[in-house]
Formats: sequence, structure tokens, C-alpha cells
Amino acid sequence: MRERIAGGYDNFVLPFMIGMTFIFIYLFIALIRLFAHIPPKDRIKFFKSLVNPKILYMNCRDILMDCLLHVKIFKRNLLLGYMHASIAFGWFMLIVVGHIEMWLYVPQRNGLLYYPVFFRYFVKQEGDLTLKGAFFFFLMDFFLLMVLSGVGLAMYKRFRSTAMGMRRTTKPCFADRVALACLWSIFPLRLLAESFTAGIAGGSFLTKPMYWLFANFLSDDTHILPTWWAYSTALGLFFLALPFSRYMHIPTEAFLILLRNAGLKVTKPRKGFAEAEIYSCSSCGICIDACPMNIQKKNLPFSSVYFIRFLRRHNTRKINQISDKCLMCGKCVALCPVGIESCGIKRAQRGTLYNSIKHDYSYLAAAHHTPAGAPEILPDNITPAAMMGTATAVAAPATEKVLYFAGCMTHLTTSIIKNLTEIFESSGTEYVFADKDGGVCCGRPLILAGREDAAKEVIAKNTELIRSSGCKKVVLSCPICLKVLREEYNLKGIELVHHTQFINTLLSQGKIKVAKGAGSMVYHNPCELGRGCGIYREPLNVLEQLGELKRAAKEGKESICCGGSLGSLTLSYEDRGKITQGSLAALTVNNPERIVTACPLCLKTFSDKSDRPVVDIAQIVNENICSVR
Amino acid sequence: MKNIVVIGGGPSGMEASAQLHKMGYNVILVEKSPALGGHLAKWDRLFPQGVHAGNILEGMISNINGVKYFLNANVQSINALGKSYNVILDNGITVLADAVLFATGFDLFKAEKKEEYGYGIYEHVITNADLENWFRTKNDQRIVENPKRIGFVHCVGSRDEKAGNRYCSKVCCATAVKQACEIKQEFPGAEVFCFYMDLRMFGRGYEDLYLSAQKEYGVRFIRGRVSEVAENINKELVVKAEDTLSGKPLKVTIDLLVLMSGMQNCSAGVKVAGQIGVAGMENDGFFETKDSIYSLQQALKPGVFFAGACTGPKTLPDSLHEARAAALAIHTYLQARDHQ
Amino acid sequence: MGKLYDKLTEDYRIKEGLKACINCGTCTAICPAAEFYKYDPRKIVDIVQSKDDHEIENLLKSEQIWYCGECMSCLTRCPRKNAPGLVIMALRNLSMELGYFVESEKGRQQYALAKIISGNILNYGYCVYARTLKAKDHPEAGPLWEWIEQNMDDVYERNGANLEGEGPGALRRIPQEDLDQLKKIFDHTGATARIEAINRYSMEKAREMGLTPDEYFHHVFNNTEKEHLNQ
Amino acid sequence: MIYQGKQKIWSDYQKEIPDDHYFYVRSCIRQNLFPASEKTFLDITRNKLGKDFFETEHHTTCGGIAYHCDTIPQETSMTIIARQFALMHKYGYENYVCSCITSFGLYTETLETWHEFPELEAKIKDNLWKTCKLEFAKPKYLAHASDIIYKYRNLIAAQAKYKLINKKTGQPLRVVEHIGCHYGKMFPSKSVGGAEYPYVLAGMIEAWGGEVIDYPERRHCCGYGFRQYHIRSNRGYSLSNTHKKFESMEPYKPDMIITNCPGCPYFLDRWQYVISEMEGKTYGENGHGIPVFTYEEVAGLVMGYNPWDLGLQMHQVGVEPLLEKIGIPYDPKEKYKGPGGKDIGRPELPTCGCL
Amino acid sequence: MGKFGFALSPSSRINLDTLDNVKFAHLIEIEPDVLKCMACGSCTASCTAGKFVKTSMRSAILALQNGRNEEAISLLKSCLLCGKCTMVCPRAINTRHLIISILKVYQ
Repeated sequence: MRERIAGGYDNFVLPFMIGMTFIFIYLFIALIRLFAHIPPKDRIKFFKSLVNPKILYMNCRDILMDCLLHVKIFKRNLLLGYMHASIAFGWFMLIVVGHIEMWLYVPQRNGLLYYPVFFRYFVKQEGDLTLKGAFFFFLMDFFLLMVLSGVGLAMYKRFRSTAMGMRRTTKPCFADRVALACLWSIFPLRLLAESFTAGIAGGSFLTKPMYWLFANFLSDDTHILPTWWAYSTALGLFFLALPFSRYMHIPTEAFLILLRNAGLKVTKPRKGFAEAEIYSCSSCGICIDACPMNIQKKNLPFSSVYFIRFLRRHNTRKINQISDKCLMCGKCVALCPVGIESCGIKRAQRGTLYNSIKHDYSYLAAAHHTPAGAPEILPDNITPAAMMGTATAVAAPATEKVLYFAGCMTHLTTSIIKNLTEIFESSGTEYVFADKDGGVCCGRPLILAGREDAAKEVIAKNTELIRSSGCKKVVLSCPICLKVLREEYNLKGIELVHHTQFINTLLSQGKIKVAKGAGSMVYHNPCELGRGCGIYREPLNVLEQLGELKRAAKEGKESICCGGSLGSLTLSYEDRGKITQGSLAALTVNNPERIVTACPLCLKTFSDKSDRPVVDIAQIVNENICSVR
Repeated sequence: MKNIVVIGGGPSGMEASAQLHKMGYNVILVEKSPALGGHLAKWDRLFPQGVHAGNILEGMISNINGVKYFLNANVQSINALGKSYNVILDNGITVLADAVLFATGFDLFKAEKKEEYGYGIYEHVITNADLENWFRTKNDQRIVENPKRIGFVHCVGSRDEKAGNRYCSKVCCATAVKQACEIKQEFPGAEVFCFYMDLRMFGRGYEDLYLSAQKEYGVRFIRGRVSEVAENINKELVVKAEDTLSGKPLKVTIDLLVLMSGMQNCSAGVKVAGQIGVAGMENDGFFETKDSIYSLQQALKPGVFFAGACTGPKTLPDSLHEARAAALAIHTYLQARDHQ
Repeated sequence: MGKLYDKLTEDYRIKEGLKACINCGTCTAICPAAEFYKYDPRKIVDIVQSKDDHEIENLLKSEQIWYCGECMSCLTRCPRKNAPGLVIMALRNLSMELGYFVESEKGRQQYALAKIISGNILNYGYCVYARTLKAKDHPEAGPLWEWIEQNMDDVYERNGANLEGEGPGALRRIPQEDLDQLKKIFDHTGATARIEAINRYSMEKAREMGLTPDEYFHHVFNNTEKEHLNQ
Repeated sequence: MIYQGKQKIWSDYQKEIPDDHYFYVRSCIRQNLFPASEKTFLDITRNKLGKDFFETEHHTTCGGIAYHCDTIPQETSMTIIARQFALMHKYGYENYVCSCITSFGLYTETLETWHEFPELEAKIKDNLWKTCKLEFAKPKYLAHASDIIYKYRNLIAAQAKYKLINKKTGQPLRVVEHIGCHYGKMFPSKSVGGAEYPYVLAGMIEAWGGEVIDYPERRHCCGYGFRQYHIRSNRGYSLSNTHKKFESMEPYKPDMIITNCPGCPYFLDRWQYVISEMEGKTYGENGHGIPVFTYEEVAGLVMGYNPWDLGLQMHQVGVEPLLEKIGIPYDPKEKYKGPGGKDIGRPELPTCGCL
Repeated sequence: MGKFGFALSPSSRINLDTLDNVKFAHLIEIEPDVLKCMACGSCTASCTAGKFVKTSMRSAILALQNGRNEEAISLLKSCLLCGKCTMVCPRAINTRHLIISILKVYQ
């Protein structure tokens, strides 16, 4: 194998080089801009992470598994996973092997960007095929075939997405179409170019037979150069279109992994970390199916993928529309192959709209909170005296009692309170009812509405209230509260559990015993409990001891939002109703007698629309307690 | 063949006549005005769906084919004769009726009696009936072109001891909301206000009408009875009420005020009925029925029956049901009488 | 139900003026006081008809019941033939009987009113009397009244009055026998007791406020400390 | 405004007013503020029209202002009223006419209450006997003095020297009529014309050639409010209500105001002065106020009385421009003279100078 | 007060003639649900913040309709957006969005 073209250059590499240069410059500038928007602290954190061996290992693993092999998609659908992995990994390997070839055979050309790409054009095979040569020929053809198979599947998916487990797929924009056309043509063209050149440069099981086939009716060599031109042009065009297309995710995704592993979070909705997320979106469209709003076709444009597309285009009106409407159920995040935290971006976007809204929570100072008593009711205006009375609330002595924090919504579903307090009593649990007569909101609804500053005041007040109780364990009925208490409150040393977890512990400790008399049921996993707090196992564990647990069409992290979510700001009641009905339909595919949930909001939302009883897990447990202690 | 005199050619009188005629009775329908249809003939569209009153009326008129009816006819005298009633009409006709049905309907409350609202005094104050007439004919000097603000006053002459009517007239709320939507269709740029005490949207589809008035038409509902209306120098109307929900007095200057006149028992009907000792009840003036639940179509006097609004405010479908019930009650009565 | 409510219903003005209120607001809509004070006669009637003694007691101690000008415009319009104005009068009556009136700034003014008006009746037989109408207390009467005050006998004579004269005519001296009869009526029908009660409660309040009777009079007559206006 | 509509209402509210033989009772406020009006009333009825209006020095206040200032109980005012009625009866009269609207309202209310609660009437009867040893009686007819002038309006018109007409233009004067609240609002049927479109003053204005102005706040109270005026710190209420009325009537450019209530002419007059002092605003022509009259004063003017005999010098808002408009001669030098032309100085002009 | 010792009082009468509807029209555009309120009071009855300080969705809507914008803001500024009112509203008004929209438009 030696150089065939003197100087190692031909004009056809120009399109490629232009594209390549453009994309390098573009990426460089983008990187600088992105770093400029990352808070200085985070920047330092990032650079430190790069030399941390543990994170370095994570980075390598994640890039291999996610960017190249697309393991997450494999888990979802084999064919779809293969489609993504074949293109990404195949292409990656083509580049790697191409470089090795160049390094081995034409080391003098090291450093020429285009050379490994068009290697076959510049070299010719001399003498007999060595084993080493055959091995590389094979590898190159193998990976090319791999990519081509992926491209073939991609074309097929465009027309029949359901075959790959996707009911709906993204509508490509213009740049997407250009890039897609290029991408689809790059590898067939490479195959053609390499096949035409296989007589000179050699080839393996794919390119050689092709060469012979073409040689039968194309005797002239004049067609060789145009195909290489075409191949180069496709590549060049692809690079030019790249920043404006979904394929920007190819360079960005790896970078995002580095940022994420460094522990960075979204601070601004469009800049810094968020920008890395935005450009990491491959527009795969998995989130479209994931979104519960899409039970109605009219809501398709409100999927996260389009949200991100509008973020890229700086279409503020659309961005606000989508971010306001989103249920924040987190399903798209849970299923996103890239792991884009679109809910976080939406929250940040809402922040830009609503964080500046003025509020007056001075009355919170007057919210008395003594273990026995309820907050003082002040019908009109707070007297200064009342405010002073609580400013000095201090931590009470530690107690063995658990603190029960029902939450606002639970006060609308009194069955939860009644049954849970009965369970407390049956199990001999001493407890303090934190908000017996209605307390202060946990602050999560404010956070969801982008009003973080307002939420901080509420959080501070509740933190003080919880700490002043002296309890070391807080039982919550509302997963919304639980999530915010875990994530935003500083309650170190205090254990925060949902009542499903608490009941599960009571059962495992034998403090209550239940009979298996609950009949058949299905469990609805509330967004904030499952995806929000990662609590999946405990409720199922409890319910299995109570009766026949039927499967739902979507379970676990794919559980569908009940429609009542406080996350959405603008979704209409009618649309919410449709989501509720969709969710109920998914729950009742196996015709359970009852629907069990573990969130007051889900309970209330489902109860209004369900054709069968909906109960909270506390109720079904309490109904079936057969012996105590 | 038995004779039945039906007094009143409005919807219930016509419907009862048609039914009785089909049962084979000789029905004589007496109507004091020159045309059949009663108040329905003066109405444009009907709540809740906005069906055209004219279409309903047409159907009714075609349904009384074969019924003898006299227009411009009044009952001159009526007196009991054994088990029958001798009815003499002012057109000279005398009937010995086996049963008499009062379907005399209602009079609209005379809005001028609520002096503080200025009906007949201020130039741009009209009643619900006037507005219906305008919807049909588009001819009323009092309705200015492109009014900026329009007000509807509920409970005019209803729920009002001073006006002598303590009861609720039942249909005015739905009518007001319907008319508010309709006038908003006519004048989309106008602001429309409804002054109400309670919104009694009791029937099927009525609450939706209310909701659409709010949502689709942006009608503003103010909970407070209008206390006083005054005309300013531009002949606009200054309306004063309390916004009771915020507990503050309120005023608004409007270009057209529509008074929702309530229902009263028909005074002409009362006069006729009085001759045979059938009288209005003291508390509301509507005819007294045999009881208040079961025998609403029967008077205390045998052979005398009621249908429609003469026994209390009613919607059109209510009146039609009563008409059919009355026909059946008369039939049952006559059969039983024959058996004795 | 409530004791205060029962007590109120003994007043003929409640018997006359309070049938079941339907909260329609016609009274408030045209009430001259509702436009300028924090005042809603409809709400007051509603509180009374709630028969809630606690609420009624608050009412009796409140400023609200003293805002009404007793023009009785409400009477004309009420579709239930209620008379919020009469209800107010009954409330004021009870507030004075129980001594609650001194709890409110406007209620305390009863002291000055009793002194001026009831005083005039007993002394002269008139509710208002020129000799006691001082220009310094009535700046709105203008420079004209200052002139009248200075030339009172001449002005009234010129205007055909019989100021302090015998026999009939405007501002005649009302014979003592008639004034005696008025006094007897006052004693017999509770007016004297009313004046005494007002004085007693007021003087207690004056002591509490650290004011002499004169200062107290001047204070309630001239001063406004609370915000009464409705914005 | 459709005149026929009003006429129809007026025809519904025609109260019976006897033609003659009245027991006349004075008004506290009017004796103090408009003594000449009462004098004119008696002069017109007795001397010009030859009617019998009897007055006794023994009658007193009815206690109405005290009652409405809530300083005397209802029973007290009722007993005082019973005493007045008893005097009427004692002097052989059965028609009772009062000069005061508050009294008129209170008499009407009292009679109604006695009618509704006979046990209360019995108690008052007993009170009256115990305190005054007088025989209880009730008037056959109760009238307000303005009812009487309304009744005689055409007789007065027949003797009139002037009409409520602008001499220069020949146009009728635009007259605002203000009815005392307690005249018809409590018992519309006891008034001429009812509560909403009272005719008692409108009838006089029409009979004497003027044109009645109907402005939006026509029915509104002048703002007296009893305790709301008698206590100095409450007077903002009183002032604000009058202000509201003037703002409402301003576009109609009224020439004059006629009232039938004792307090109203005083408030409508003096609050104009206060508003001009406070706000620098006047409501009449050429920076003047709108002159306010009692019905007797207007009757006297059309009948050709000397304006200063009618007591028009006791108004803060000057009446001279109106007199000139009608063409009534007057001697400006005589305005502030005492009895027999005695010089008693003259009041200072208000700061704004033009009232 | 000056020499008189009293002054003209401002009128508290709601005057719908002088209402500026521009902001309200904008609000209707953002959240048309504002028109659906029938003032039943469920929101106020269930209000979390209302336990401590006067907070009322229905009164705020009314205040806006009457042009008392500041009053409306003061009735909502204590809101915690907990969403109970949304759950209990019989007219299915999106109260949370309405509240933040009102606060945003009128602040």
C-alpha cells in the first residue's frame, strides 16, 4: 500500500475541508460562548472533574455506552438501538480504523484531516494482499456495512416508525432534511467511491464484489473522481448543515456527558449548561410518545423535542407556550436517550417569566407551629405582636415521635389522612400532625411555576417549623412535598419518607399485619413519587401483600401522569381530562377492580373520572389490617 | 259529543285543544286577541338553544286543525248549570260546556310600576318583551345605534313585595342571559351587564347558557339589585346598584336598559274565573289548584281545569306538559262523571 | 337565639324594619353614607338577621352603626319592605343602653349630641336654637352667621321672628308649663335616663382617656383620629 | 325624559289635602334659619288667600332631630308628638300641618307604627295622660306646609306679579327642585307625586312658569344626616353629598333651586360657600352660586313680596342675579338693614367674593 | 381640613364608566378562564394562604372587573400557588395560571 496521488492532494477534498473547517471554527466559538455562560464556580468544578480519575472513568464509560452504543435505546427497542448504534459506532470505527491505516501506511501524511477520510483514493494496493491488509480491508468494509445497515434502517424508520416501537416521530426541519439527505448519501457514496476505486486501492467483501459488478459495465475510470467529489461534497454539506440540524447532537452529546458528570445543573434556560443540553438533543422523538399530553394530537407540538427546537431558534413565544403548558411529569426526561433535563430547562424558562412576580409572605412569620396546636388563624391582617411571637421559634428537644406532614392537597382528600392516622394508631406509632388544620404550602408549586425566590421564603419557614418539632422522621402523604423537601430543604439528620415507604417498613417490621383481601388492583405510580423521588419498589411490595396486583399498560418510570399535575400552568381542564382518561385507560387494560395510588392529587384527579374506585395505598392497607403489633 | 271550552289561545290552550280534539271532544277555543299564540307570538327566539318561536308556533297552529276557535272573542259570562257550565261569548255564541279549561296564561308585569327604573319616562329603558319585538322587527326608536353599554335588570316586578309580587317569575333569568347573548351578537362592541340577585338557571342547558354568556360573550354579571336609574343630560342612563359581592356601591352609565318584567296572573282570566268562584291565591294571585303536587290541573270546582302560567310562572315546555296533562285530566273527569 | 338579638327585637323599629333580608343591595346602592364611609347597610342588616350575638356585639361597639345619616332612602327601595335605617336606629339605641357606644370614635359623639340637642329641647323647647348656634362651631355658616350672631335681635326682628317673645311666632319663648311637660315626658319615657346613661358611660370613658368633661366634649365634637372613609 | 310617563305616575300619587282649617306647627330649623319663610306662609295663607291656619305658642319641637341623632328614645318622641296632636285637638282642629319635613316624616311614621302596633299607641296614650294630662287624639289629615302651597299653587299663580321666566329671553327658568328625604321616601303614598318623581315642588314650578330640571342625583339626600352635621368632625359627609348633587346638576345650568325641607336650603346654600372656599369652584353663572330658596320664598317672590321681607338676606349665596333675571325690583341698600331701616352693618364678603 | 375642620370625602362608588379595560382585555387573552368565575367562593374557602391573611381569588377577579387593580394584587400577593383552588373550582378555572397572570399583568 503506497501513495498513488503525488502530493497527497486533489481538489475534490475541498468541499470536505470547507465543511470541516467551518464546523471546527463553529464548535470552538460555541464552546467559548457556552463556557462564558457557565457560572465561574461551575467552570472550576468542570475543569477539576476532567482530572478526577473516577469521573474520567465515568466519562469514558458514558460516552461509549450512550454516544456510541446507545445502550439506552437498545433497552427500549432492539432495532431502534441497533439503528442508532450502528451508525454512531460504525462511523466512529471507520474514522478510527481509517486513521490507523493512514498511520501505518502513509505516515508522512499524518495530520492531514482529509487524508484518512479519502484514504482509498490516495493510495493504491501493490503486490499481494497481506493478511494485515486484508484485515484492514475487512474492518473498513465491515464497519461501512454496519453504518449502511443503520442508514437503511433509518430510511425505513422514516416511513414506518412503528416498526421500531415509535408511534410518532419528529417532523424534520429544513436543515434537518439537508443534513439527513447528506447523511443518508455519505455512506452509499463512500461505498460507491471506494468500490470504484477498489480495483486500484483494494477492498474487501463489500467493495470488491461491487467493483467487479461495476467493472462489467463501467470500463472507463473517469467515473472514479466524480464519485469522490460527490462523497466529499456530501460530507462537506453535512458539516455545513450540522450546526443547524439535529445532528449537532453528535459533537455536543459527548461534551454534555462531561458537564453532567462534573455535576453541573441548569441555571439559565438557554445558556451555559442548558445550551449543551439543547444541542445534545438528537430529535429522536422518543419524548413525543412519552408525553402524556399527546393523548391528543393537537398537543404534539408541545413535546420536549419541539421545545428544544424552538429554544435553538430563539422563538420566545413558542418557548413560553410550551414551557408553560408542560406537565413536568418527567417522563420525557426519564426516557430521553441523551438524558436531557428538559423539565429543568422549562423551570428555568418559567423563572425568566415569573420569578420577578412580587409576593408578600410576611404573614408566614405568624404561622405558629407547636406540636399540639394548629397555625393561628388571622382573618384580616397580621398584628405585629403575632409576628414577633414566632420569630424566636427554636428547635424543640428531640423526640421519638414521627412528624406527619399531610400537605395542602391531602387536605382535599381526607380519606388519606383518616386512614393513615388510623394506621399510625394501629401500629402504635406516636406522631405529631404538623398541619392538622392546614399548614403552609411546601413550596414546590412555586418552584414549578418558576418562582424560586418566593419558594425560598416558604422553604425557610417550613424548615424552621419541621426542625422546631424535634422529630427525626417526617412522614409525608404528598409526593410533591416529599420531592421538594428532599431536594430543596436543608433537613440533614431528619429522615423524609413517603407514607408508602413508611407502611412498607411497618409491614416488614411486623408492626402491622395485613390480610390478602383487597381483591384485584392496579397501582398508579405518581410522577413525583416514582420519577420524582425514585420510589418504585415499596408500594408494589406493600400491594403484593394485599391482593392481586394487575399490570398496567405503562408502569414504573413510564407511568402516565394522572393529568392533575401542578406542573402545567396553562393546560386546560378539558385537556387534563383527556390525559386523565388516557392514563386511566392504560391502568385498566387488565381490568382491575380498583386503582391504587399514593398521591392525593392523583387520587382526586382520577376519582373524578374513573369508572372504578380509586383509593390511596393507605386506605387499602388500613382496610386490610388484620392484626396489630 | 261533549263540549269543552278552552279559554286562552296561547301555547297551553292550543296544545290542550289539539289533544282534546284528538280524543274526540268538541273543543271551543276562545282567544281574546286577533291571533293565536299568546306571548309566544311576540317572542323571537327561545332559551336555551335559541329555537325560533315562530317555528314552534307554526307547528302548534297546524296541530289544532279541526278545533273550533274564535279570535277577538271574550267570555262575557260563565255560570254553573248543574254539572256543566254555560259559557256566553261576546260574539253571541253560547256553549254548554262539560268542562272548562283556563289556559289564560300570564300578563307581563307592568314595568312602569317600578318607578325608579323609569320605564315610560326615560327614553332608553325597555322591557324584555320590547327587546324580543325588536329582535323580530328591528324597529324600536328607543334602541340607539351601536350602544356602548347595555344593562339587564333581573327580577323587575318579581321577588318584590313593593311591586306586589313576592314570587320568582322563573323564566326571566334564563331570558335575560339569552337576550344578553343575543344583543351581544347584534352589537359585538357593546359591554353588557346583568344585574341579578340570584341566577336561577335551573333547567337543562341553562347553566351552559350562563357559562357561554360569561365566556363567549363576556357578559358581566353584577350581583346586586338595581336601586335607581337616572337619565343624564345626554339621555344616557345612570344605573346604581351595589356590587354585593364586593360590598361597594356601584354606578355605570349605559345606553340601553332592559327590564326583565316578570309574570302575573292574567287579569282578564281572573275576571272570567271570578264569575264561577275560581280565584287567585292571596300570596301570589295565581289560580288555586286542587293541591300543590298531585292535581295541579284541577281547580277546586269540579269541571274546571288549568293549564300553563295561570297557576304560576312557567317555562314554555312546562306549560305544554301541563296542557297535555290537563287534556288527560279532563278526559278522566268526564269518563268518571259518565260512570256515576 | 341570641340575647342581644332578642333585646333588639323588643325595639319597634326592628319589628317594623326587619323582615327577611335577601341581600340584594338596593339599600347600599343609593345610601349616601355607603359612598363615603366604610359602610354597607346591607351587611349590617345581614348581621342582625344572622342573630349571632358575638357579631351583633361587635356591631354595637363598631364605628359602622354611626355612619348612617337616617335619610331613609333605603326604605323606598327595599323589595322586602325592610328599613335598614330603622335597624340602625335600634342598634344605636341598644349600643347606648349597654354603654357600647363609647367603644367607637363615632359612638362617643353621642355625648356631644345629647348635650347639644337634648339640652336645647329641655332648655328652650327647640332642637336647635339660635342663641346656642355659635359661629366658631359652625364655620360653614359663613361670615353671614357671624353678622347674624352679632345682631341677633335685630336680624330676627327684621325677619319677622318673635325671638324670646310672648305668644306665638318663630323662636317665641315657649311657656315654662310646656317645658315642664317636656321634662315630664323625658323623665317618664326614658329620655332622661338615656341622657344620664350617655353621660355616665362617657365620663367613664373620659377618665379612661384622661380628659376633663370639657376636653372630652371638645374632643368628640372636633376630632377625627381613625380612618372612616372608604377608599 | 318622557313627560307623559311622569304625569301618569303623578296621577297615582294624589294625596287628599283639605282646603282649609289647619293647626300649624313650626320647624325648629326654619325658625332659626328661615324665620321669614314661616311668616310668609302664614301671611299668604291667612291674608292673601283668607284661610284658617291656627298657631299656638304652647307647641314645641317634635324632638325629631334628637330622635334622629338617637339621643332620645322612640317612646319619647312619640309622646311629644302625641302632645302636639293633643294640642291640635284641644284647640278644635283636626287638620295638622307642619312646617318641618323631619316632623312630617316622624308624624307619618308614628301614625303608621301606632296603626300597626295598637299596644304601643295605648302606651303612648297612657304616657301622655300621665305626663301632660292631655287627651289623646290623632289628626284626621296630616299635611306638610309644602303640600298646602302645592294645593294653593294655582291660587297663588292667579295673584302672581312675576313668573319664573327669564325676562330677557322669555325662556322659563331652569329650576332644580329638592325634596326633603323624609317627605316621600318613607311613605310614598303620603306625598304628592310619590318618592321617585315627587310633584309637590314640580307642581309649583310648573304653575309659576318655571321648567323643572331632572338631573341624575335629583333624588339624593342633601347630606344633612343629623349627627353627620351636628358634630363638626362629621361634616365632611354632609358636604360631600351636597357636592355630589351639585356636580350632577352642573351640566344643566340651573337658575335656581327650590326645596321643601328645613335643612336642605341651608346646606345647599352654605355648602356652596364651603366648596367655593375649599375648591374655588362655583356652580352658577359668572362665578356666582346657584341661589337656593324655600317654596314660601318663591311663592312670595312671584306674588311680589319685597325680597328682604322674605328673608333672602339670610342666604349666603346672593339672590340678586336671579331677581334681576326675573325682573323683580329690589333695593340693594336695604338688604342688610335692621328693623325700621336700622343700620346694623353688613356681613363680610366670603373670601372668593362672588357668592 | 383648613378652617372648617372637615373636608370633602372621596367617593368609594365603583364607577364602571371610567374603567380602563386594556389590561383586563390583555388578561382575558392570556387566561380567558377569568371570565368563567361565578363567585361561588370555593377558592377562598379552600385557600391555604387564606388561613393566615386575606387572600381571595374570587374577590380579586371582582376587584379587577371593578377596576380596583391594587386591591386585586393585595388579595393575591400572599398566594402560594398550592393549587387547592384549582382542584375545587366548579367552573374548572385554571386559577394558578390566572393568579400568576394577574400578578404579572397588573404589577
